[in-house]
Parts: sequence; C-alpha cells; structure tokens
Amino acid sequence: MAAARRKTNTEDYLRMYSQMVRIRTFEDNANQLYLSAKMPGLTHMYSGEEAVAVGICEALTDDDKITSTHRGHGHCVAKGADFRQMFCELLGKAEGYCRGKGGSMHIADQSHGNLGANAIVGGSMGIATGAALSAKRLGRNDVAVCFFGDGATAQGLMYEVMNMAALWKLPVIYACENNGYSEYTATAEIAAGSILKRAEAFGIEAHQVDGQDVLAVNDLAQKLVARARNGEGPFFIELLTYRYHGHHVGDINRDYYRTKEEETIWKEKRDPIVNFGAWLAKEGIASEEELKTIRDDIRADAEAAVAYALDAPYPPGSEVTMHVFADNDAA
Amino acid sequence: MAAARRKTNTEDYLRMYSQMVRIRTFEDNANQLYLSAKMPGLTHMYSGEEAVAVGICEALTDDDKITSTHRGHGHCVAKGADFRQMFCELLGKAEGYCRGKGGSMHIADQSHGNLGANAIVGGSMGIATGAALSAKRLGRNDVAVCFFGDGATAQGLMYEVMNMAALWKLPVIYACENNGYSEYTATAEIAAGSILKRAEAFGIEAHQVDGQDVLAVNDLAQKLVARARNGEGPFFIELLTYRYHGHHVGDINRDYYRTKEEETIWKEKRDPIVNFGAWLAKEGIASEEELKTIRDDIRADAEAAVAYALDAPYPPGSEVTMHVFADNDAA
Amino acid sequence: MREITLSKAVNEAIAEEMRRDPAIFLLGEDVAEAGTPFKVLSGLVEEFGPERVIDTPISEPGFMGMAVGAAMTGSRPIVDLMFGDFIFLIMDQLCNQAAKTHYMSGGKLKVPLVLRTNLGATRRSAAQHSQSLHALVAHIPGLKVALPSSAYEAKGLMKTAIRDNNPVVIFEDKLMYNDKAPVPEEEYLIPFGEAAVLREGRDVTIVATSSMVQVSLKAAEMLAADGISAEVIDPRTIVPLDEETILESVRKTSRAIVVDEGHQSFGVTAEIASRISEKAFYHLDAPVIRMGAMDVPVPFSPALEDLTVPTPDGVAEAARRIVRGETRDAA
Amino acid sequence: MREITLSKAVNEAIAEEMRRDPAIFLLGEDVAEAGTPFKVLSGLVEEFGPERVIDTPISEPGFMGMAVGAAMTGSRPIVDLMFGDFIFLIMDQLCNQAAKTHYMSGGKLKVPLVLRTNLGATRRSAAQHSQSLHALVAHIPGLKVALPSSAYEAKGLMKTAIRDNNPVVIFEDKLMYNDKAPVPEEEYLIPFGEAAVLREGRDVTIVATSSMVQVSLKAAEMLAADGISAEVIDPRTIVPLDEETILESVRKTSRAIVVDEGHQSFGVTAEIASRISEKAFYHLDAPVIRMGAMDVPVPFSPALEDLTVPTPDGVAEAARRIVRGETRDAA
Ligand SMILES: Cc1ncc(C[n+]2csc(CCOP(=O)(O)OP(=O)(O)O)c2C)c(N)n1
Ligand SMILES: Cc1ncc(C[n+]2csc(CCOP(=O)(O)OP(=O)(O)O)c2C)c(N)n1
Ligand SMILES: [Mg+2]
Ligand SMILES: [Mg+2]
Repeated sequence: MAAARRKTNTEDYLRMYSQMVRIRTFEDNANQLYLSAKMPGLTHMYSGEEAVAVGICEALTDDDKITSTHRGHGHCVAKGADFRQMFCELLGKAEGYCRGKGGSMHIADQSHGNLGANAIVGGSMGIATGAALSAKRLGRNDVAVCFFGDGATAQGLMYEVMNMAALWKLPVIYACENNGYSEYTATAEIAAGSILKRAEAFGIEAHQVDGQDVLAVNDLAQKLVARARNGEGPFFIELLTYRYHGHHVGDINRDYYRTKEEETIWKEKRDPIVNFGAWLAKEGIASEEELKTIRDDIRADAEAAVAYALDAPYPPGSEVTMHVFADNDAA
Repeated sequence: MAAARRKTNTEDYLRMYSQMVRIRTFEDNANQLYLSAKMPGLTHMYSGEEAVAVGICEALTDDDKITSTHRGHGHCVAKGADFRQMFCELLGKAEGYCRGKGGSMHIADQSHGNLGANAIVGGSMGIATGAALSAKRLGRNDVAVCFFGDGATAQGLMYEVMNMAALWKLPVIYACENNGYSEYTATAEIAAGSILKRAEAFGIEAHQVDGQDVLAVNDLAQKLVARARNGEGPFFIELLTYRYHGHHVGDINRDYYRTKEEETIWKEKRDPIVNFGAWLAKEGIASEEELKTIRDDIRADAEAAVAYALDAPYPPGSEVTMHVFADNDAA
Repeated sequence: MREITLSKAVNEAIAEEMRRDPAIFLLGEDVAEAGTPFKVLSGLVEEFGPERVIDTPISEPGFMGMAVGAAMTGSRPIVDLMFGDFIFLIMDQLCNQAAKTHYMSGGKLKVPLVLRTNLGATRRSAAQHSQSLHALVAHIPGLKVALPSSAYEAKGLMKTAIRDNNPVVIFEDKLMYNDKAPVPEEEYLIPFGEAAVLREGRDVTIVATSSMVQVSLKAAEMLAADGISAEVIDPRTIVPLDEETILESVRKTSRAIVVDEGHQSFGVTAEIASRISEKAFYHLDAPVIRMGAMDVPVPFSPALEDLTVPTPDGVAEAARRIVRGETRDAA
Repeated sequence: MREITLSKAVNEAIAEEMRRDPAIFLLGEDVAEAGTPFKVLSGLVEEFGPERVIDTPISEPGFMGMAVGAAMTGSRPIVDLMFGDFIFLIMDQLCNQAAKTHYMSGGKLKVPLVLRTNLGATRRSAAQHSQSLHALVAHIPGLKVALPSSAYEAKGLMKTAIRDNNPVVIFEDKLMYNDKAPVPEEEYLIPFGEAAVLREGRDVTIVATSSMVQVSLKAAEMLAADGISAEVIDPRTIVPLDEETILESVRKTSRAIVVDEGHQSFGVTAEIASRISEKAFYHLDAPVIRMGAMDVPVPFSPALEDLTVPTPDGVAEAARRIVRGETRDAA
C-alpha cells in the first residue's frame, strides 16, 4: 500500500491522517450502534490507539500479513478494509467480511492480509509466527505483524513462539500495544520486570516507541519491516498508547481502576489525530480546512456505510451449517 | 533434614557424598532391571546429575516442597526417599510410594515433601509455584523448589508462573538442570538467547552454577533458600550438568546427536561423585577406604531393596478403581 | 422465601465458605476490585482482602497450575475462569495434573480445588466466547462436574464443591446470572450425584442440564396445554451422575428426551441417552431423543446463532412427536 | 502383496505427499535426525532437508499455533505430537483456532493441516502417556478425526488427511507401529467417512476403532469357534462417521457392541451406540453394549493397567451374552 503509492511525503502523511480519522470515525459509529442497542453483543474500541495500527500498517503491503485482537477494528481499517463490509460484519449481516459469522471479535480481511481478530488473548501469536514461517518456507518475502496488548504478554504462548522465531530468524514483528491496562487492571500489577527485556532475552531486537506519534511509529516500522524482509527478523516493538473508552463499550464507570484526570491528559494532550493534524497544519502540509474536509468526508462515508449495513439482510438460516468444513478439491 | 542434623561440616559432606552415591546406585540397579526385562516400561536415568539434586535438597527441610520431572529418581532419593518403596514403585508393586499406580514417571513422596515427578515436560512448574503461594498464604515458611530441564524452558507455562512468582514475591526457586540436551537435540538448537536473562527479564535474580560441584550447588542453594524463606524470592538457578545415559534406558545409539568423546570427557573428568570423593580424601575428611565402605553399604542396601521389590506382590485388581476420587470428610 | 440472583447466590456460597475455612482462596483475572466482568464476585475482596481474592495476569495455564500445587499443599483454591471457552487453555493442568494426581500418587496427594466457569450461547459473543464444553471435562476420570440451573442450585452445589476433596468444575450459565430464584437464608448444601425432579409427569421424561433446564420447563408448560404430561429432571452433576432417578422416571414414562447445550455429537446427550438405553431398554417405547447444540462453531449473527441451540418450541415439538409415536418411523 | 509395518506405511504416505506438494512440511519434536522416538519419520529429513522436516523446541502450543498460521497462508503443515496425551496442551490452538477459523471467517480462510499423534495404553507408560483422547477432538465441530487400525489404513488415511483442506487429527495406535500388513505398492487413498467391514457376520455387529479392531477381530475368531458369527466394522474416521454401513449391519444382526479404547463415559462408544439406538431401534434385540476403557486414569502397574482396556476375551464374552439374550435382564 504505502510503498506502492508513495510519491511525495505529503501523500503519505495525508493518507496516515485519513486512516487514523477513519478508525476514530468507525469506532464512534460502532459505539453509537451499541448505545442505541442496534449492535448485537459487545465490542472493544480502538479509539486513542490509531497511530499504532496506522503507523505500522502503512509500512506494509497487501501481501504482508497481520493478526489482530479483540480490539481489532483499528487494525482492520488500517490494513485497508472497507467500511460497508466491516459494519455489515459487526451487525451480523450476510455482506460482512465473514458473512456475519465472525462479528467484531473475529473480523478478518483475507484480501488485505488481515488474518483476523482473535477473542483469545494472545491466541494469534502462533498464527502470526506461523505465517512468517510459511512465507519463509514458500520463498515469499512477506512479513507478518502480530498485534497484541500488554495483557497478552502474560500468555506463555508468546515466549514459545518468540523462541522459535528467533531460532529460525522468521520475518515476524511482535507489536505490543501497551495501553496501560488489561481489562480493569493496570499493567504494573500484571507484568513483572520489563517487557522489552523479555523479548531481548530470546535474542530478539526490541524497541520502545511513542504510540501516539504516528510518524515515529511509521519510521520505526518502515525500518524494521525492511530488515525483516531482508532476513534480519524477528523484531519486537512496545508501543506506548492509551485506550479512550472502557475495556469494552459497556465499561462505563471506570473510576475504580483509573482516574478521570489520567484519561483527560491523554485525550487532551496526547491525541494522535489532533497532534498530527496540528503538525500537518504547522508544517504547511495541509490547512486546517483541508483536514476538516477529510474528516467530514470520512464521517459521511461512515454514516452511509452504517445506514447500508442496518438495512442489509442477515444471512439465510441455511448458512448456519455452511463453512464448518472447507470443500475438498475434486480428485 | 540437613538443617536439623548439621553438627559438623564433616557430617554434611559425608551425607552429601552418600546421597549422591545412593542416587547413582539406584540408577545402576534400575538400568539393570530394565536391561534384564524385569521392569515394566521405560525410565530416565539421573546418573551424572547427582550433585544438582543433592546440593539443592540438602539445603531443604522435610517441610520444603519439591516438584520433579520424568528424570526424577535423583530428586526423590535426594529428598529422603527409601529404596524399597522406590523400587516397589518402579516395578508396579503395592508397597511402592504410589501403590504401583504412578511408576517411575510419577513417583512422589509426600512424607518428605516431594510432590511428584511429572511426565509432562514443564508440567510441574505451576504446581511448585502454587506450593509456594500456598505456603505464603497459609503463613508457613516453607520454600518450594521446581526442578526442570533445559528443554522445559521452551514451555510457555514457565514464563507465566515466573511472572506471578515475581509479582507476588513467592518463595520458589526454579532449578533448571541444563544437561545440554532435550531428548536427542542439543540445547543450542532449541533455546534462543539466554536462559538466565529470561528469568532476569521478569525481575528474578538468576544464578548459574557448576552442577557437577556439589559444594558449589549446596552453597548457593543454602543462601537462596534462606533468602526465599525470608521473603526475598523467587530465584532462578541454571545448573550446568550432564546425563551419562541416553535420554531413556532404551536410547543406546547416541552417535547421531552427541559424540562418544563428549560423554567420555564428562564421565572421566567431571564426575560429581569421583571428584567430590577425591576432594574429601585430599582434605582428610574421609579416607578412600571409608568412602568405599559407604559405597559398598549402599550397594548392598540397593540390592536388598531390589530383591525385596522383585518378590513383593502387585496390588490386587480391586485397587484399579480406588483413588480416582478422594473420599470426602463425613459431614 | 427471599429471592436472589444466581450471581448473588454464588457470591454468598463463596463468602460463607471463605468465612468458615481460611484455607480457601480465590484466583483469577479481575476477580478483586472488578469482581469479574459478570460482577459475580463483587465485595469479596473488600471482605477477605487481596491475599485471598487474588487478581492474576492473563495466564490461565499458569494460575490453574498454581491452584493444583496450592491444593496439594493444604490450600483449597477456587479458580475463576472468565469464559468456559478458555478451558482449552488449561486442559493440561486440569486433566493431566489435577484430575490424575490423587490416583497417580496412590491416594497420597489430594487436589481439593474448584474451577468455576461458565457455558452458554445466544449472547452474540461468537465462537470463542459461547461454548458449552462440559462434556470434555466429564470424559476425564478424576474430575467432578456440576451444572447448576438456578440460583438455588448454584449456591448449594458451590458449597458442596468447595468442601469436596477433589477437583470440581462448575459451569454456570452466563445468561442466568441475573435470574432470581428462592434461596433460603439458612445454610444448605446440595449433595453431588442427586438429580432433582423439577416437574413430575407421566408421558415423557425430559433430562435437561444447566441452561436447558429452563428451556425444558417452558416446553413442559407448553406441553401441559396440549394435555401432555412431561417430567423434567435436572441431574445437577453429570459426574457423578444420578442414573437411578433418571431410570426410574423413564421406566414410568417409557419415553425420554435429553437436552444439553453442548455440541450434540460426542457430547453429554450421548452418554445419558446411552445409559438410559442400556438400563431401561425394554421400557422404552421409542428411541431416546437427543437434543444438543448443533455441530457448528457458534456463529455471531443473531440470525444464525439462535438456530444452534434447543428452544422450548423445539423440545415441545420433539416431545409431541415421541408421545404421538411419530419418532418410531425413523428407527 | 508386500507387507510393511504401520510405521513404514505412515512414513511412505508422508514422503509420497511431500514429493507431490512442496507446500507440505513437518513440524514437531525430534522429527528430523531422530525421526521421532517411535522412529516413524526416519529418513525424511535426509530426503527433504531440515527446511521441511523441522525439529521444534518442547513448545506444543507454540508450534501447533504456528501450524495454524502457516496453513492459513498457503502451507500444508503436518504437526507431529509425540504423545496423544499432550493434546491437552494444544487444545486452544486446535479447538479455538484451527477448528473454527474457516467458519468464523465465513469460508474465507482455510486451515489445511494434519495433526498426527497416537493413543493406547498397556505400554506401562502410566497416566500421562497412555490416554486415548480422540473423543474430545471429535466433539469439536470443524475437526476431522481418523483412527487407522492397520498399516494399510494408516497409509491411505494419512494421504487423504494431507490432501484435505481442513484440520485433520490422526491418532495412531502406539502398540501397532511394528505390526505388518499388506500394503499395495501403487498409490491409493482411503476416503473419509467410509467404514470398512473387516469381517462379515450374522449374529452380532462389533463396531471397533483403532487399537480395538485387532481385539475385536480376535474376539470374532474365538466366537466363530463357538458358532457365533460376528461382523466387525471399523469406521476408520469418526468424524465424518459412516453411519450407513454400521446401521445396515445392525439391521441385519440385531445386536451391536461398540469397542473403543477411550474412557467409556462421555466417549466415543456413547455416540456410536446412540446413533445405532436412534436409527435402528426397532431392529435391536438388546441394548447396544458399550466397551470403553475404564473410567480411571491409566495406572502404571501391569497388574492394574491390563484390567482397564477391553480384551478379546471380554469382547467375546459380551458377544456371547448378547447373542444368548442374557443382556436383556439388566435393562
Ligand atoms: C485467554 C483469554 N483470557 C481472558 C480473556 C478476557 N479478556 C479479554 S480482553 C482482556 C484484556 C486484554 O488486555 P490487553 O492484552 O492489554 O489488550 P487491551 O484490551 O488492553 O487492548 C481480557 C482479560 C480472553 N479474551 N482470552
Ligand atoms: C509436554 C511434553 N512434551 C514432550 C515430552 C517428551 N519428552 C520427554 S522428556 C523430553 C526432553 C526433556 O528435556 P529436558 O527438559 O532438558 O530434560 P532432560 O530429559 O534433559 O532431563 C521430551 C521432549 C513430554 N514428556 N512432555
Ligand atoms: Mg492493554
Ligand atoms: Mg535436558
């Protein structure tokens, strides 16, 4: 994506801005659907963490793979997904990316290399590492990025696959989105020692980066993706970020585990979209007006997609037994 | 054990010597039982690694707990078990520690705090850590030692429990017996980075020690056990050692994964019993003759125990359905 | 009698037992301040403190293993597993360790622990948060399995589970947490292995577990309007299983339907139906009807999900057919 | 026809398929130079190199997860799990990930992988190395389950499994690796879902899986001497299950015995017996007899272990009783 389209930095910058806005807008609409009882089940908002997904995914091509998490809308949008199919999936409609079978927590977009969100915390660490093994074995040069949260570092699976990735020099990048919390618990209470050092102990080069700064993230990602493609992987990145909403849309009263002040500081001082927009304006790359047009267009897009999805049909009942098993090739 | 009986160093030294000889002698007899087709199933010999189990267990009391592995006879003997009940267990006899139900890979000795061998590699890491949590919660001051091999460091469970042990400051010591191989594969091929650093990354103090030197092991163990008892745990020890036999008694042709020369060097230059015996003689703590008497007595003991076990009855068939569930206390 | 929610009933059971026995403690993700996502454990940390209501990292195998070790050494842990689907993560510690330790040690070691978790679909939570996996656990000797179907049962079974000297797995129905039922103020326990006849009837026996009990009672209500008298039996524990109560009923009604929310194939319905067929064969007018969940992963879309689980209509229809003799033709 | 061992048959199947399709690779512990502890894979690394016959660390969840990711991205991995008992360690990756991905993605992603492992007791390997856990896997929609009972079947089913576009779990019988049987030189595949009638008979149908096939054939031999004609059917795959062949036989013989080495309760015998009872109820002279392994952890002692598994004598005796009409009394 990024690589193919890059002509000037301006284009890249505006695209990153747009992609971040698209994520935020998608989430605002999803939250609204929940609040108005139009969405089945719960969902986890990515708002606040946009620079992470966008900074990394803009360094990837469509052939590169990602695995995502329960908080997966951001990764999905950043990897190139379309609003309509995403909203249809969130509403369980037949035109959704997974024909309504996956929903928010299992949204996947095969066409852009998104191997899917996962409702098992840490559950996709093996999958991402396996995708990297597959690429290497089949002689392709794609890279796999494994997104996961700080909470997921408590899953033993991570250490198992980092060991193998390091032993076999696999083109995989572990992207730890450290947003300070796993559910209702602060990271310090569930993670001893140092997350970066854990990766380093397996001989994996590890970096920490400000996850609210899309350019810093993208810069690092570009370098590591290129090196991973070149056989220098695996790598580990810890991205310091913050989730604006509760753990899920229903987590409204959060005082018992984090303060309003803390939320306010992140939202007002460290917002990745606002800050990047201000920088774009300051550098004369885009005027405040141009940025507003981008935001308005995206808002209109999202609203149209929501309306479309609300009207779209559910899959017919007969599909319930479809896709349990894939068909086999005729002999 | 050690603590209660310690009067002079001489006594400790001779006891360590005896315990190492007891392990070696036990294993030689077990191997013989296998070779003469008198033992059901396979078994894994601890020979060569005696200084590890003895050096550590001599720093423990009967109230302290250990968990052991598939290669567990050494830990069992070192923690105070009796030959007869051990051989009976290996032969599946009713008088065995587990009434014949466990066998070599599940031998446990509740009375001396041995929570049992485990046939799942890494399977006891949670158990040992839980024993430490239990001790802390119930206000007891016993320490738990978790024995495991270099191969077991590839199990994710280890990182999960080390994280919790570190967060909660549990009195547990992780004792990694690095004998250079997991089954037929050299450690370097299955462990990336550094094993010690992996523990350190969780904020756990980690030490490496020569596992063929019983005094070095015991010295370190004494200190760490005392500190763990004092609330300064957890700790991690990597013990460099070597297994003399194959992975199990049936692994006879080993050329394809390790050289005869390597085996010879360890056996001839680094034997923990021979070297410690020579040191005891040199320091005038025991004469070569006294040491020989110790060895002969132990050999006679072992042979008597084997003979006893061979003649001992199997459990009656009715026991097959016993012990699936523990009885409940009368209401 | 006062009515309380299932949630409150579980909370009371645990609180009462924790007051009685200091060896009991709770272990799980967000069990303390958050009181679990379902708020079932709210207030316990305030009463018993963080030493006995312990928030863990997202390390299910790790803390399950620790519970086994703690249970072996004098503690009586209650493990909180947030979703029944995560049981796949802890199968080794549950089935290879907890279930077998008492047996493998020839009765020397005990593992008195409770694993509380849940089951049930139709919450729009998709394939990894909607499974009913109790059949898997029931297949493993050494584990007891309780399936409460009301606040009353939830409290009484939980108290019995906590006092049991064996590993017990309790599956609560997620959809039932806010359902109220009469629960005495006075202490009571519900013994394991005693089914409850929740409704008496002459024409057909409906054996229903957990979430399917309410479904079957509703079906029985509908059937009564048609002049069909259905007996509804809730086994309450499937290990141990109260065959006698079920058989007695079937000998009376000559017809049986078994309803359970686990997948139908290789599940609970097969075992119960088989026992009925084996021991009441000549009393049966027609083959036992099994109604489990469809053999498909649980789909997200409401349009599909609702098709996968037995409903009151479906059960009533099956009962009508068996009473009318229509199910004979198929067999 | 030439006779080869089951071990050799599996080896040939994998080698032939690996020659045909470069997307296939093998992953597991000591699969390369060591060729697995059972030596089943000897020679493969020499032919296909360490890039396609990959020795892993002892990280079952890790490499199982990697296989899922590799399968989703164009590879066709074969995972070698050294003992069937270790399946507990990989249940999450197998059952939450591999089994559900195709369905959750609405058919977009495929997971063509083979998990080869084993089952079977009476090797004096005790409770953690002797289990037959295929019922657990069969309960999870999205997984196919093959149970070869001879070298011939092992080869044909393995080749079919490798070409299947879904996750397939093959359980081999550990005791059968050295058993020889006629295996054609020419290529052949055994389709899934087609039972084999291994012996025709009139009086009783014995449905037997895996290790219990030889046991049942021996029983049939003994019965023939008594003038009882037993039909022996081997389903070969239990998912999919060839009901028709079984039902046809039972409609002819009017009596059925189901023999399987998994624990009896909540196991395979219940499902097959239930299907027979449901669909051939009015043809049955007596209730279907189920013979599974005892509901106890597998004990080490030979005196106990041999009691836990069905034997030719036991099966023959059951057949005599059902044919004589003696089993009616109980029901
Ligand atoms: C194996 C597993 N355990 C527990 C959960 C419940 N759960 C869902 S999200 C979550 C917290 C994850 O925290 P983190 O990895 O930091 O991601 P974040 O939500 O912060 O993005 C938990 C405990 C789960 N889905 N899977
Ligand atoms: C979970 C699991 N995987 C694989 C095995 C098979 N196995 C038994 S011992 C062993 C090697 C263990 O190596 P290490 O931990 O270094 O211990 P050592 O044998 O060297 O003492 C393996 C792979 C097992 N028993 N359990
Ligand atoms: Mg987080
Ligand atoms: Mg080793």
